[in-house]
Amino acid sequence: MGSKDMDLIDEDGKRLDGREYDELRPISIEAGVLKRADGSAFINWGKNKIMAAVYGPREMHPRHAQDPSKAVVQARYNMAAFSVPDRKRPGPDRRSVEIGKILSEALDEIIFVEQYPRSTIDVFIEVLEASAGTRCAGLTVASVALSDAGIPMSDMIASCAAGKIDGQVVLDLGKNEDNYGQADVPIGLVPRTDELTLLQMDGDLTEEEYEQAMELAMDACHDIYKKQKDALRERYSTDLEEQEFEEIPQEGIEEG
Amino acid sequence: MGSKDMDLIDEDGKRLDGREYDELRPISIEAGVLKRADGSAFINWGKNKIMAAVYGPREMHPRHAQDPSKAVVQARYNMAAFSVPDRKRPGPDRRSVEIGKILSEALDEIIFVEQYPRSTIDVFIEVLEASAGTRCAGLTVASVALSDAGIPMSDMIASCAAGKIDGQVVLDLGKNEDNYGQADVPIGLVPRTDELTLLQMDGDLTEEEYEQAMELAMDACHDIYKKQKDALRERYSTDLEEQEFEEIPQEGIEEG
Amino acid sequence: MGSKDMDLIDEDGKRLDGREYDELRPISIEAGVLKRADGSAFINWGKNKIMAAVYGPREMHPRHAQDPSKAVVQARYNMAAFSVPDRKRPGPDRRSVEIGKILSEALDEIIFVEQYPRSTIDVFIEVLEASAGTRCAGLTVASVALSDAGIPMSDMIASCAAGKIDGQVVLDLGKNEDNYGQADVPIGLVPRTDELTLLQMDGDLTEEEYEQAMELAMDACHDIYKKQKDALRERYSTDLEEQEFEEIPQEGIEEG
Amino acid sequence: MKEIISNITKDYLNRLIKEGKRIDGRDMLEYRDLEIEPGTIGPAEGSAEIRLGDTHVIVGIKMELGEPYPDTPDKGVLTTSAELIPMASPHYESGPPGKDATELARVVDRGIREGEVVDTKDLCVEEGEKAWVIFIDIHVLDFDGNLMDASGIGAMAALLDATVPASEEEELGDDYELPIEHVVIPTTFTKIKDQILLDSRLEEEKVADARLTVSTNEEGNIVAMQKGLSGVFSYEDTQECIKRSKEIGEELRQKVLDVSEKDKV
Amino acid sequence: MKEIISNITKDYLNRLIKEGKRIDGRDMLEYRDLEIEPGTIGPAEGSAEIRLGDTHVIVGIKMELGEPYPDTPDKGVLTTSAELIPMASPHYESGPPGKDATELARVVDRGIREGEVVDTKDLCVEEGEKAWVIFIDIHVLDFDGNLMDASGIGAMAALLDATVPASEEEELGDDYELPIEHVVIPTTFTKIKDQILLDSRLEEEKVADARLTVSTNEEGNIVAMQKGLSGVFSYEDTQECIKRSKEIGEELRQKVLDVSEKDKV
Amino acid sequence: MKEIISNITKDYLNRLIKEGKRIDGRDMLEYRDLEIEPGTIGPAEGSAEIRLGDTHVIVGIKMELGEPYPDTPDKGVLTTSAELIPMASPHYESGPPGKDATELARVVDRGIREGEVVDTKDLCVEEGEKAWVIFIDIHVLDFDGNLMDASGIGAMAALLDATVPASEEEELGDDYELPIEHVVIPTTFTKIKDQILLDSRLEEEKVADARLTVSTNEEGNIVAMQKGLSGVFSYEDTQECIKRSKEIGEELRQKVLDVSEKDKV
Repeated sequence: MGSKDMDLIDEDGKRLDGREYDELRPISIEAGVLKRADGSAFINWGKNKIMAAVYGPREMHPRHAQDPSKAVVQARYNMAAFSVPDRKRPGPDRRSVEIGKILSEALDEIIFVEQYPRSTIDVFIEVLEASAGTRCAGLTVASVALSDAGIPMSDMIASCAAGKIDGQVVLDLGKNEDNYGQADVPIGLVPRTDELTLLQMDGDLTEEEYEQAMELAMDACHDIYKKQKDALRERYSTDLEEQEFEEIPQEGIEEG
Repeated sequence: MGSKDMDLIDEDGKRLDGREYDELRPISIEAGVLKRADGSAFINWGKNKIMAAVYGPREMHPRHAQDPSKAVVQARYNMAAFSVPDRKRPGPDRRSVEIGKILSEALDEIIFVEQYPRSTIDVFIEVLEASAGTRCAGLTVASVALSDAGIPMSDMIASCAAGKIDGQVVLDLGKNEDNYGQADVPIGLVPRTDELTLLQMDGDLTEEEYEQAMELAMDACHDIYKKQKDALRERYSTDLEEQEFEEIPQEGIEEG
Repeated sequence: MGSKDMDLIDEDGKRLDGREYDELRPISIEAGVLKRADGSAFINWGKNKIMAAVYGPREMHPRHAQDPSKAVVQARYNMAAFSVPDRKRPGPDRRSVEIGKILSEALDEIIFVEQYPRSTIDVFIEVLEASAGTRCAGLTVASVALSDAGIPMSDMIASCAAGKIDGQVVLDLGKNEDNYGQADVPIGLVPRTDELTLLQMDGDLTEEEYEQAMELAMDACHDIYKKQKDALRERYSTDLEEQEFEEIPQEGIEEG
Repeated sequence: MKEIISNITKDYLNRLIKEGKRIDGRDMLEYRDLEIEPGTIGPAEGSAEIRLGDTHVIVGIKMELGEPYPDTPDKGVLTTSAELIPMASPHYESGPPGKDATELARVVDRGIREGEVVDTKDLCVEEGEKAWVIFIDIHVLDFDGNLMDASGIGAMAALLDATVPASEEEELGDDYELPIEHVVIPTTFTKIKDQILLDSRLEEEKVADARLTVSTNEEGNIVAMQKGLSGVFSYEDTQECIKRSKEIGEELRQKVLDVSEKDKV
Repeated sequence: MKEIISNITKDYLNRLIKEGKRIDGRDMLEYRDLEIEPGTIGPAEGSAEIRLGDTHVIVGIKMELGEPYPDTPDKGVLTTSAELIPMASPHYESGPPGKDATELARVVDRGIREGEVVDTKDLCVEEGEKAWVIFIDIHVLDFDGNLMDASGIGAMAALLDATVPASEEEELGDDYELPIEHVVIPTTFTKIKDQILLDSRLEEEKVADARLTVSTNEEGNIVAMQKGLSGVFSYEDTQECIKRSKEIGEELRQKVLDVSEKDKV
Repeated sequence: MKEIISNITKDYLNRLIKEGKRIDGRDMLEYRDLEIEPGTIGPAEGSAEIRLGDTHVIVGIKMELGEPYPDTPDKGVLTTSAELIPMASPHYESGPPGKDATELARVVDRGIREGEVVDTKDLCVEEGEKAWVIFIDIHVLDFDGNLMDASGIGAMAALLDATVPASEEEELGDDYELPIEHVVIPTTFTKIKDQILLDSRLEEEKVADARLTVSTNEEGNIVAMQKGLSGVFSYEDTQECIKRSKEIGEELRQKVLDVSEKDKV
């Protein structure tokens, strides 16, 4: 977290973008947006724009990386070169590697991985525009894409962060709040059980502040969970209206 | 193509090196110049010096890259560090990767690849001295090396470029003409059928100029084709005169 | 070797650190210092601090690199980033690659590699603090680690260098002597047969100087050999005193 | 990397084409619906989202101050990159750009460079010392064929959308529109047996013998060409492609200018 | 990379834990013996050798003059790297850092950075131009579990040992102790079935469902957390871990200060 | 990378050698025909093409202005690279230099550096700021054994052919011959069973137990040695190799000077 030379909360208790302390940025989610992927979803969260695609379960390569007892969940978190003010060089940096790792672990928990031994379930999270909170938005949209792909799951993961700015605990830090605030606590929640599959924290919090932050974030995850389910409901209703034009004999298509 | 602050054609219609508009630079080709390779050839084209070597057909590694229905033709185009005025850092750059790809595709067409399933035919093109037109010279000399290796082919590929300098369409751009000219059209021709296996173009040409350029280049390819055949004829006659000293029991040599 | 603007031998014939021309820096070796490795040893040689660990014989990956007739000995020589005055960037540089190669070859000679076809014996040499002569110290300590791992060997390799400073042949160059001296001759010796498995030389030596250097270095290797054997003797006596607390059913532990 | 197709589908497609039909009912030289949406990416200096049928590409432009090349000290620098990210196709893999991505980036780059699309002289800040470097990044999200055109048209639209962020630097004055001199449109043909098709979908590309991209400018001149794949074109084939490229290029160019809210350049 | 364990050992460990026991007889929330030896590496500006049970880690600090980051022109630069060298475990491989090493380095780095351990303002030599770059290198020699704590505590002790080599540069005056403002201690818990364990050994980590690292400073505040592995923690679990982390953190902090021969910072 | 050989060929070669014969009829310590052609590569500042029997190597020299190393601020910089390109042998692979290429480059480099072949003081343009960087690039086209000598002699001949391109830079005056102080010649021996062979061909290298390269200068001094492969040499073996290296080195040195049209340096 950064230094403190910016006022982030005004006299009326409003934040820079006019939000209350416990208010999320606007979120919209759309499922089933890509053709090639087995499942996909797109999220607009504040100024974040993130696409998620799922391929699998499919045979894992190389073979020596296969797990004979279950599917391996591999999330790749990638930022487009143009997604941030200073161009990001293509290719994974250490931050992307770490986020990919913790998102893989967070998603693994809810997927019935034992059903697909020796397989991989690949989750690609592409950040097209980044504005604080991409890992939470990415985890949220990836869960929807997994559902869209029909992967058997015990639940979805809903994710958001709480943090501390100007000494006050608030929900869902925006970009300036992230840069000039004092702490950030991103979490990933299994809404049905209120268990945490993702938890990180940076900055400086007392135990009490930690508890306030967790309450805000866990509550918000339940709201996000509703949006995830709405996106899937919308997707299925759309499907019924659509008629696919193309009628290639599908049984014949093999993929190498 | 570059800017236009250099006169490339003089009052008598002669080019910087004294050539006519439809004249190739001097070309000499020698086949069978390396011992280890299954086939090889060396070309001197203007100031270009290029060596080509062929290995194969041999088993392709890694196995998952094998094609069960045919041999895979893999051309590698590489410039020696000392082949250009400013030292080239060793290793493939994007230009070399692209040229390797299009030369592989251009050669694939003439090789009876179906005869060697799961195999690779490797063509190594090493540019020892570069002076405009290396991809055409490389494709020309690689065809001779393939013949020298005894790879079954329907024909050879003859290759050269035409372009535009000082507003006029000319054959086989030299180095200054390439730097200060207005267009370049390298082609690869199957001489027996007059079909194009390589075609690129850069610069600015009207339809009419394109047609003039193609006529010049296609005509020249037939001349180059003669030089290719001469080199092979020369090679076979030399073979008859030579007697190999060494008599190692060859059936015993295995390669790992 | 460097330039000569530093006096390295004083009027009494003593070297910068007070040593005689035929005197080694202080050396101490401890065997069996790591838990996970199959064998290990640590050496303090002057200001050099080097750890060696051995894993194997174990199945070699990738399989195509296996030798069906014997084990492959793979030594990796690596310098910690903090081991030298100017931080060394992590990862192998060309010097480390070369040293790893010649140490692998030097060790291969004494190991009964035919007993373990298709296997690898991995020797990891980590330089924690470097102060001239790391390859000799590394080879010396690696031999001890191999013995500690119970790898069948015909002998150990003892290694040290002789060189020339201020025009005089001396044993075991220190750091300033290496930087400002005129030649360095590191050797690796099979003490039982007096054969050389490692030999390099840099600088400028007459034939006579070479012979003086070799005599110094070969003699010193026999002294070092004693220290190697002492370290192993010490190790075995310690083993008898120790009682392992932990009693996990070891037959059940598989390694992937 | 190569997309593989079964023999059944291959036979079906070949039969269709022999009958003069395409899988989606188009004529042989007809283009798919093309949606161009400029300016979708906030942090980019310019951007365009392209949907060519189900092919979905985003091109973003970023600009930074850097050094001009020694041989063109008075010009800005253009650099084009393409990533075929594994999101877009089950056959794409993570890692540095492979041969296909490299060819794609270089063909788009040459169209823009050789077509003199950008007035790079206007991007020099201090001769030999400082100039704007323009990064064109091609991000393919969904792949249903004809990446060359989707990416090339996307790059063109993103350049037309782009603003030079001069005000972010000291003493460089106000932001200004990236100066565009020509509008270059690539159009890509494939050859399947003896038939030439425009704007092929993925299944058609899978059975194609050869591929030809022709890029033209608003004067109807050819500025770049690239043949791909192992098959051949006759000289006459290339003449036919060029003619059709000029026609359809004219239409697509107008569309790009329309969405950019620009008149002719 | 992942350490694999047989079903027999797994069952044995799970049964032990169900009975409230650990393989080495410790209580569930008890730490192993920790040896900290600062200053073992001569050429380093600071160093510490850590033995946490059989886990053996060396952390070295190197400093060089470099450029400050553009967004913090008045501060020095911290950078943390970890190598899981194949010496330390039969499952580590040579090559660039993998996912585990990357996570390790970043978690250690965040604890130091977010905990404001170093007064980086005191490392600026010339605003926007020149500042000290501090390299924290984590070298794992032997791996018997809980690398997060061994590395994090090692980094802390190495920083307390470090001297800024100002005298090696012209006109920068004498060497001075690296200015330390806070002492941050990471403590790592694992969850096996419903049981929470502190400072797990390798065999315990192999069967762990989830992992949680909590870093606290001398004020008892939390400065960094990191959950790892696929399993879950309840909110109440995290509260329990934080409480224990503060207690044991206090003890370990005193130990680090003692070996460093420093009073409270 | 390693060249593999069948047991039949191996037995045949071992039997030959036992009888004191070599596959091409040479004596044990006899060199193959060596052709040296300097100046074959136009764009290089110096070059030499070497044919040692069927081994065919080109060495090119390029020079650029760069920074001297901090510890030798008054000297130019030498850097040697070798690529074992897959053209030269069916067992070489594309990609960054492997162990063999690295050893080759470093051995050639040490011969030149430790033999003080180039007067690097004469390559400094501005102390601590600017000096000529000399790139020695070894390109192996055909591999029939003894790359060490072919490359090392090629590098020597290329350096003797080289011109410092001072006139290409502003205010550095005219081009001048690269100042050469010593002519260092490497000679490489192999040991097969108890027999020592000079200048081995590929088949001989395949069965060799050990390899020793000895580099000497015109004063008959040894300037570099490198033992390779797993086998051993006795001390007496090395003395024998050194004696022969001095003799044959004298002959080869004269040949290099002759083709360079230079007198003794």
